[in-house]
Amino acid sequence: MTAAPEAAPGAGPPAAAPSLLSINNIEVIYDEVILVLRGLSLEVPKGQIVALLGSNGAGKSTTLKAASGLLPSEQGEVTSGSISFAGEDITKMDAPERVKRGLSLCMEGRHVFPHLTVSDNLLAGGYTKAKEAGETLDFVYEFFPKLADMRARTAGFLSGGEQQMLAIGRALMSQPTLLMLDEPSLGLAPLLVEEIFATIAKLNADTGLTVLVIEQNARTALSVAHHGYIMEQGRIMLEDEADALADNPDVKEFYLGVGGDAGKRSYRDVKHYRRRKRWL
Amino acid sequence: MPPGQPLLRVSDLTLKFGGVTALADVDMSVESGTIHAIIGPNGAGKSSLLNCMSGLYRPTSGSVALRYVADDVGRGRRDQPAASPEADIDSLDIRERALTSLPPHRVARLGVARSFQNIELFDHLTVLENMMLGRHIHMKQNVLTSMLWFGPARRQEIAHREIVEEVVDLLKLQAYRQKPVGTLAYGIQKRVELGRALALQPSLLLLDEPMAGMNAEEKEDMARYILDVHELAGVSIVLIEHDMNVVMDISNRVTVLDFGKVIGDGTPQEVMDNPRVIEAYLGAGAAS
Amino acid sequence: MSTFVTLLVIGLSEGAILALAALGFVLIYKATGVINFAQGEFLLIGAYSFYTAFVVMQLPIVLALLVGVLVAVVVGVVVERFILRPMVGQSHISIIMVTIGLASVLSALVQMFYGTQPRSMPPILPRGSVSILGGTVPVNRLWAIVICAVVLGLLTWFFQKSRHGVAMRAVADDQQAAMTVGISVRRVFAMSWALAAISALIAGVTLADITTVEMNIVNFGLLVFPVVIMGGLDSVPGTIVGGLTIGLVTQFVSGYMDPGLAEIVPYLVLVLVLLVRPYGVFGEKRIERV
Amino acid sequence: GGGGAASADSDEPIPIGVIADLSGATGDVGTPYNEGMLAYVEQLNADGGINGREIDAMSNDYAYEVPQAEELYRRYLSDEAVAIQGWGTGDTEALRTRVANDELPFMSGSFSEELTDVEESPYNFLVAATYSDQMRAALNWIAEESGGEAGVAALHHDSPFGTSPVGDGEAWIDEQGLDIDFTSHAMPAGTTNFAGILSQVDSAGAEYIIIQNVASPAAQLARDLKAQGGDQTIVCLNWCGNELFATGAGDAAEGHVMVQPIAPITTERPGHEAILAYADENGMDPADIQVSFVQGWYAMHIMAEGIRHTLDAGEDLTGPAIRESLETMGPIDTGGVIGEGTVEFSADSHRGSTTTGLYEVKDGELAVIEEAVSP
Amino acid sequence: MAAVETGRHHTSYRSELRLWHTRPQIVRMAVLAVIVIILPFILDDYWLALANTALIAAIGAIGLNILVGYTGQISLGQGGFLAVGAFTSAILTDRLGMPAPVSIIGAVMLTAAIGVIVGLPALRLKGLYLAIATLASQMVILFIVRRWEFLTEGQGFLDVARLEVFGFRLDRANFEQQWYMILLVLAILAALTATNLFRTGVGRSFMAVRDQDIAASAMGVNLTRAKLTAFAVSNGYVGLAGALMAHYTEILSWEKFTLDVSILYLAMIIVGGMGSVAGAVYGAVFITLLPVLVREVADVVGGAVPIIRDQLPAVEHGVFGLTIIVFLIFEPRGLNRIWERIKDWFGYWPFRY
Ligand SMILES: Nc1ncnc2c1ncn2[C@@H]1O[C@H](COP(=O)(O)OP(=O)(O)OP(=O)(O)O)[C@@H](O)[C@H]1O
Ligand SMILES: Nc1ncnc2c1ncn2[C@@H]1O[C@H](COP(=O)(O)OP(=O)(O)OP(=O)(O)O)[C@@H](O)[C@H]1O
Ligand SMILES: [Mg+2]
Ligand SMILES: [Mg+2]
Repeated sequence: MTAAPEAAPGAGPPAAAPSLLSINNIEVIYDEVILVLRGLSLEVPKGQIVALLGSNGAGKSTTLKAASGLLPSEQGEVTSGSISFAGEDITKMDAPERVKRGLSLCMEGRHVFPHLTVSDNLLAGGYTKAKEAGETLDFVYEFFPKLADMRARTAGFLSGGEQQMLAIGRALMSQPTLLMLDEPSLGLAPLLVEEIFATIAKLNADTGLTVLVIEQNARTALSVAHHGYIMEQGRIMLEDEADALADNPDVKEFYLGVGGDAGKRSYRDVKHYRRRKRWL
Repeated sequence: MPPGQPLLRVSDLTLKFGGVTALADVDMSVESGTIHAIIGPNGAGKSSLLNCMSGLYRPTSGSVALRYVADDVGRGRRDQPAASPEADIDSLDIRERALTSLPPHRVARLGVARSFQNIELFDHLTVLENMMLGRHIHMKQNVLTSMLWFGPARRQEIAHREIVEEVVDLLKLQAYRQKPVGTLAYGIQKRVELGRALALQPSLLLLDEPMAGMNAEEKEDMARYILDVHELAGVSIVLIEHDMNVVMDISNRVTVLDFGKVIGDGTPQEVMDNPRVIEAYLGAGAAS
Repeated sequence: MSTFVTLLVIGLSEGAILALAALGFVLIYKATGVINFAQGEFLLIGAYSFYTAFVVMQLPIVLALLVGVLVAVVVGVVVERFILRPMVGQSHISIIMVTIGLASVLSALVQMFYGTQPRSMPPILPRGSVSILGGTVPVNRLWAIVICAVVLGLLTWFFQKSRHGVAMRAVADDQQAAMTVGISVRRVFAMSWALAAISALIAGVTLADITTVEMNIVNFGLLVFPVVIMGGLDSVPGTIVGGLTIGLVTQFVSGYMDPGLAEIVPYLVLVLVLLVRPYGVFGEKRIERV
Repeated sequence: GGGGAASADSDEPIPIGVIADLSGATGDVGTPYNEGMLAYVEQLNADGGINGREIDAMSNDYAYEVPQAEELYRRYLSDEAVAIQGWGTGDTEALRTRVANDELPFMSGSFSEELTDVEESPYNFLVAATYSDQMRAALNWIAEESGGEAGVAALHHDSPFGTSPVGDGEAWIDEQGLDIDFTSHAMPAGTTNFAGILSQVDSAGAEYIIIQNVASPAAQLARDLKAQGGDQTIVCLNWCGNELFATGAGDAAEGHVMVQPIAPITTERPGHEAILAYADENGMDPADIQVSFVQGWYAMHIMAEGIRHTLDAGEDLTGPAIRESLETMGPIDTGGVIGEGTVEFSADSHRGSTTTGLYEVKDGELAVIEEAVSP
Repeated sequence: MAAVETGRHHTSYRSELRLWHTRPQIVRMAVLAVIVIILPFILDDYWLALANTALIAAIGAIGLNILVGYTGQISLGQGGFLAVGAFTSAILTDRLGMPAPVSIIGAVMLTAAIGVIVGLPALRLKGLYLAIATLASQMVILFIVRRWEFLTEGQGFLDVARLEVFGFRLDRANFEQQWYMILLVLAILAALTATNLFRTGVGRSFMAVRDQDIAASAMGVNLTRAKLTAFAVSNGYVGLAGALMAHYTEILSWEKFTLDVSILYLAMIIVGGMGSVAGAVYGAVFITLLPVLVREVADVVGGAVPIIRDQLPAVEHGVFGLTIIVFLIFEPRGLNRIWERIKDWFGYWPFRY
């Protein structure tokens, strides 16, 4: 295992782990007018898995883009507040620099390189760590044997789920200390969702890799996370240990939804749209 | 087509892309009046199957055949739901057509409409214009009268606009009518895509992961819309979905694909209990 | 036979220069997705900047080449930074048009400073003719083939083998994703424009040495399009084959059929190719799945 | 009339529109031609103009693009030009019906025989031997030089200018019963080599290449011819038969022949003195004076003489009046520069001259072979 | 998309589908109508000639915009198509003695047909491949025009007789005025018919092909038919423009239809606004007047900066290129968008948003 060599091996999250990523009261504006994040603060302690939940358009992806330096490529800007990573202020740093420091983002909606083969996708992922790329590659293939089988195939032709695996594998290629995943389960089969979250938990447990994950699938996310944040309309509304959040009645009502375990209502029983206003 | 009749037959369907076999000897059939779910792991070939049904992919071998009531096709038939339960089957002129040899627009003309896994709307057009495109097969396309506008062209626009407005009402899209769809939120776009397919007044609706990327609330809404469409318009639906809760709740029948092969077929409960399906797709957790 | 040999060598040399010019185009296209209609003007700028250094400023040839490279890099990088970067994400047609606008501006600049009169330059490549298999062949044509082959080889190696090559292709596919894996999109863009400008410089200077330094070089640049389309837009070997094919076909048609027809023959060949293979001979089908 | 420029007793400058090619396909010769015209005007104005009135030559570049020429023409029309100096064959022909409608005398660098028809082009004037006459002279010379039998390939610019003398040349061979094997090819524009066309010439067995094109491509062709070891003799007509060809082709130009109705400055005719004096005053090197410059100078001279004649006759300066002057004023002296030395028009012929000179490139200079040949 | 003016409610689809709804819109149209009608009486021939050139260009640009802006099929073949229209109409009137209106209709139809032929490969080609294929068509058509002696009877150019419509022959003195009226009517018709086209199913199917062709076909749009129709309709307008050019300029040679012309027209729709009929018109006017403007400026500042006057064609060329670049970078949706912004600004005045 070569990812995150400096992380404490095998250690569970210490009680008061130092923050690896901390976002302090940031505001983000798109196109100079659209205010999306309104004073958002967030801590990702070293070695933990943190889940970020929230409804569509709450600004989850924007938060990760701010942390990874992608905002400028979308006419977005952090207008106030600061972001620091491993004690260093990275608010103004450009994206590739952040990757070099060990901050890696796996974007929403896959974003594989469609015309590159699977292995070239992975090699591109190891761009910043070219010397060790070979080793890391083996590691990724071990984690995702399916990718190893498809290494010569063109990524654009893969199915959605296959592409998602590739995207995660690619993110690992830069040997991150913090891996940020934006909706990794989007469009994935249940088995795969389980698999992916198991992988995340395993990576975390084995190597101490710190993970920040956005999920719609709140139940699964909270099941592996140590800590959770819930955001609405550009602000954090609620924050707690993952288990506590999962038991919170509001969270149950609005994020865990109907159907599924414990004899909930069926989708057929939902008779009205817009049952409620936003949860605020 | 009255409910309970065979509507779509997929036989021995094989689809290859170079060395990749996306579908291998798939057999399945869809009955009219049902919501038929297709599930399976990623890359199992679900979208490919749907693409074969709508004529976008040409299969390597095998066929997809659609049965339809001759009168239904090619005419605005908003007064009579496609599946009028009372109709006597024998009095209907029922025909069968192989879809696999048809280009997509011909398939659409037979009353098959669809949505896409990654929203494929006409980004620069408004919601209304997108939906009016759903009416395309029912409209006469005459360049000269269109250029004149006054007369047949305008009458036709107004007539079809009325039908579209019904769909707008059904899907609660009133507020977005004149907005270019590219600027709308993801969830709304998904709904517009459903609406566009509905405007076509299909007898068969193919939905590719209509709820992907939605939160719990939106999923519930979307499930409700799909059920309404199914009940009110009497459309038969083929649905690809990964959320087993949704599948269990709203579908009548489920086909499971894995590596391009059918590994399970039956009622939702039967499929849930099928060990092959559990192993390949659901995982032990979901089975409990 | 003798005519054949002459035409063959001349066709090959034209084809090699064309391939080199086209490779610059392909480089830009592959990395940035930009369709550069100003590639012909890059040849022009290359030829004139070398001319200025070599003839007007009387620098020694090596220094003059360096000046040429410097100008090429600056032009390439400036164009990328100020004209194409703001265009990221725009439609095909917009990008095509912005480079057409750029082409107008570049050729207008050259025209303003140098006028349209052809300028002669002291020969760089050896002159004279040799006889090969009974055909009289200008020696500078042979040299042109050698030079272009070497440069083409170097560029091909760079693109296929070096890690920057993979980075370029990654950027071409998805810029945001490339950023997330730590590739500096700006650096890759600047690099591909600079490389394209340098390959255009070499092509332009070679061409100018064989003919004269004149505005006409732009017309030669127009042939880049049939070449790259035939080659499939993003295939390096395809571009080389396309260049040689167009060079040879044009030469043979003008030698054995109608010299006037030779002007449009590249386009006829192109249409034929596209009828059979809509993505060019070496091009892969664009991925379109739903 | 009142004080308008056209009135006979006005003292305002006389506006003449000049449509020039400085940057287009024929800019290599178009530029000195334009300079020659403007130099003449400058000289004339410095010498007190025409009866005290200056000429206002409005010169604009049209880059050899017909639509641009039309635009310029409209502008000159609205600026009340009394005459136009045009340039290319394409635009001269494109404008001829307008010119006739608007009754504006029009001279140009184009010596296309099409334009000599007074019925069709009542306001066009050709100051020197037509391209067709030049072609005829070239063919006559070739027939003589080769001792009767010869193969000739006519290579021409791919435009009305280029094709203009080709058909007439063919007809001339038939008419005169010359034993010449004649083929013709358009020279592709923007090509980087003429290897193809030269091998066509070779396989047609031609020993002579007549070029109706401007100097730069002709020079390129001469160089290619040399590099490929061809031994044909090139015969350049008017627009490539000049110093530019000789310098552009370098030693590849040696021995090639030119048919040129305008006497180059090296021939030291009396008519060259005024030009040399102007050059001297303006610090120009006489060696830089090209034959196209001389041609521009005298084209303007002829127009000015027509105007002078009109004013001398006390008439208003209108198009029809200038036309009539040119048709009736008798021979205009060019100091031996054009053709036999004079240019003369009449009501039924606007062909000012039919004679040309023959020159050969020797040591980079134009050496006379024969003077005042008439086909 | 302009923000929808507030306070506008419709009680029927019919009223909603009207082109001009509000008072300001109607007033604007009326003012424009008055200006356009008095123009020929206040402009001199030089400016009228420019106006006429612009009107012809507007018709051609509307046509091109149908193909490029609305249907998303890039075409570099405009020059060649104009040539087809021009030569067809000229030959039909001059050699076959057809009345001008008939020959113009003939030209429209033939150009449309040629469009379909060129469009055929377009069915399989995308993006740049198509652009270069149309570049090839431009080269080939121009080659034919240049070399086919039948067209110009070996002269290299073709004289076209003075326009005569239903026995009415244009006279020399009022040549520009009379043409202005004819062209104005035709340009308005062209703009109206094109606008109508995009209010109906046919036009919508074109836009659907542009935005998402796979989805369009799944909605029942016959891609082959839609693309070919777009080529035909677009070329119909271009053919009309070409024919008018022939009769207006009264002389034709291939030199008027080069690749530069294709680029000029593309510039018109870029500068005016892609996918907008009004934009095509604005663009045509702007690009036609641009060189004139440059010249006027050169006259004024030429004394101070002589290179501008001495190198005018180069300067014009450069300014043309710069205009394209500036528009694409700063307002990719062209003059039409700028105009909409101005309208919105006044519409909402005194509120800023
Ligand atoms: N590039 C952009 N330009 C303008 N607005 C944007 C941009 N990206 C996002 N937004 C807006 O910012 C808000 C938050 O978007 P974001 O993608 O961060 O939400 P999200 O929480 O990730 O939602 P989802 O669950 O749908 O992914 C949305 O209203 C969206 O419309
Ligand atoms: N256009 C195509 N070209 C090449 N291969 C393709 C194409 N479309 C699909 N495939 C291949 O076919 C297989 C099945 O893909 P498909 O998209 O049908 O899967 P899916 O079941 O819809 O998966 P998901 O749930 O991830 O969407 C995949 O391996 C994919 O790579
Ligand atoms: Mg998101
Ligand atoms: Mg799928």
